Amino acid sequence: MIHVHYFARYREALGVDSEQLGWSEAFARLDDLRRHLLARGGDWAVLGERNLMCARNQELCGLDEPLADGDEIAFFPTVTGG
Amino acid sequence: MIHVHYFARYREALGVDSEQLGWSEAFARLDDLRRHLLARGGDWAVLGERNLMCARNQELCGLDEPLADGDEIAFFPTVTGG
Amino acid sequence: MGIRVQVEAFDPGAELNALHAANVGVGAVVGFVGYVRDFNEGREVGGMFLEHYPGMTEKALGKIADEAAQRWPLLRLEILHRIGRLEPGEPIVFVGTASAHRQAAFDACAFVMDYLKTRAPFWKKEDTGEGPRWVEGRDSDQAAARRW
Amino acid sequence: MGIRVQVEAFDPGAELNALHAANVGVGAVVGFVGYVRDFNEGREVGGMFLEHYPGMTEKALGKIADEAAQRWPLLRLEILHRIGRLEPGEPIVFVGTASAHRQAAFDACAFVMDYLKTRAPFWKKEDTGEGPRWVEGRDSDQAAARRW
Repeated sequence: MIHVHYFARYREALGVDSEQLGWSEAFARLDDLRRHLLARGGDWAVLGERNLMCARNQELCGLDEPLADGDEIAFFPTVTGG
Repeated sequence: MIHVHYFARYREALGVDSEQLGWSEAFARLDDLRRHLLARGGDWAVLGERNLMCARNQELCGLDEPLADGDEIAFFPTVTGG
Repeated sequence: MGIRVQVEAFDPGAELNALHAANVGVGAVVGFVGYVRDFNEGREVGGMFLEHYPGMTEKALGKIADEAAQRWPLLRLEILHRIGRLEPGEPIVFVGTASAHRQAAFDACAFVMDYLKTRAPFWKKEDTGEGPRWVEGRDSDQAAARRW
Repeated sequence: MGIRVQVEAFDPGAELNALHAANVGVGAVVGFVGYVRDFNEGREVGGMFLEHYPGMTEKALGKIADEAAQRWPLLRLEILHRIGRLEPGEPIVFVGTASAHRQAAFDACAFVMDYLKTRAPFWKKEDTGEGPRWVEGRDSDQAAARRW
């Protein structure tokens, strides 16, 4: 199982704040998961943005991050706190 | 007339906080005044310190500053506020 | 070393004073306060909502604080960030540092703000005269964080 | 833009909060507080006396403030320095800056402190366990001022 969270503008664009996907060996890296979601088409195109940020198990990471069954993944636009 | 002020460690070493000297054409630059005071010998050697700071009319300046009759001059060690 | 993420308002002055806290080894205290402005990127702002990533927020701020404490000899470091609804003029964030000498306090405080702006999962949604809009990240913030 | 040189104690937190002063154009406030430490350059310090050059002090601080205001887009700048007798733990100096964005507030505050340390006519005489001594200027302060 992979837990996926969406925040801020992405959450609004997708109309979903989180979902669970069954684990698949095809999700070797975080970018594989992202491409799987992009393939849904329509609003999911936001995950193709150049400034997309992502986190694995609540730590910022790159798109080449390896995934494992049970991971918590998050996609979000550039952070703007402070 | 030249008004001369001494501060902090210099004031204590010299035992004087200010004095007035008659104006002289020999005081063309601030360093001429300083050498005149150094020539008094004894404790006045403090005015030969490498880190000596000086001000003319309440503005920091260098030893090559030109002087004029009526100026207020000050000699002091490196400042240590803040 | 304290990390607080809260809905409640806070008093920046009280936070600043608390950094000394009767520790006579502290010679320098630096406090940064970020406020909600009434104008941003060409539009009037009537208020904002601060969204965050519960759980990750505290971890991300904790990592930034740890890194600051490793880089500089700090006697105190406090990070306080509000979430939820905020009005113009309200404090959003406080970062405070205390050290024996001033350079460590200044640098660590600026470092924490630069990293917070680029690595902590907060997002601002402003109410503007033309409706709500998500604030977009600034290139200048990315550049500031690369200094360290 | 305010310059104060005073014998009286002050409240750093109140000074920090006053920098915003209901100006909703202010996005960033930075406050620096210098405190009397109980230990300096190898000796315990039981207190100190701050001597200054009346008349020149205000002018020197005014020049530093003017230069900061020319270099950075500041909405507020406050410099407050105590003179006379001070005990360990007491605030000596407060420098506060306010601007729309944080970089100007941080840089201007650090600049004012670096210039104050090297150009404002204050001298500290500490009471130590081995008697009173005048604090000597630090090379690191000269180096810090040359950054700008």
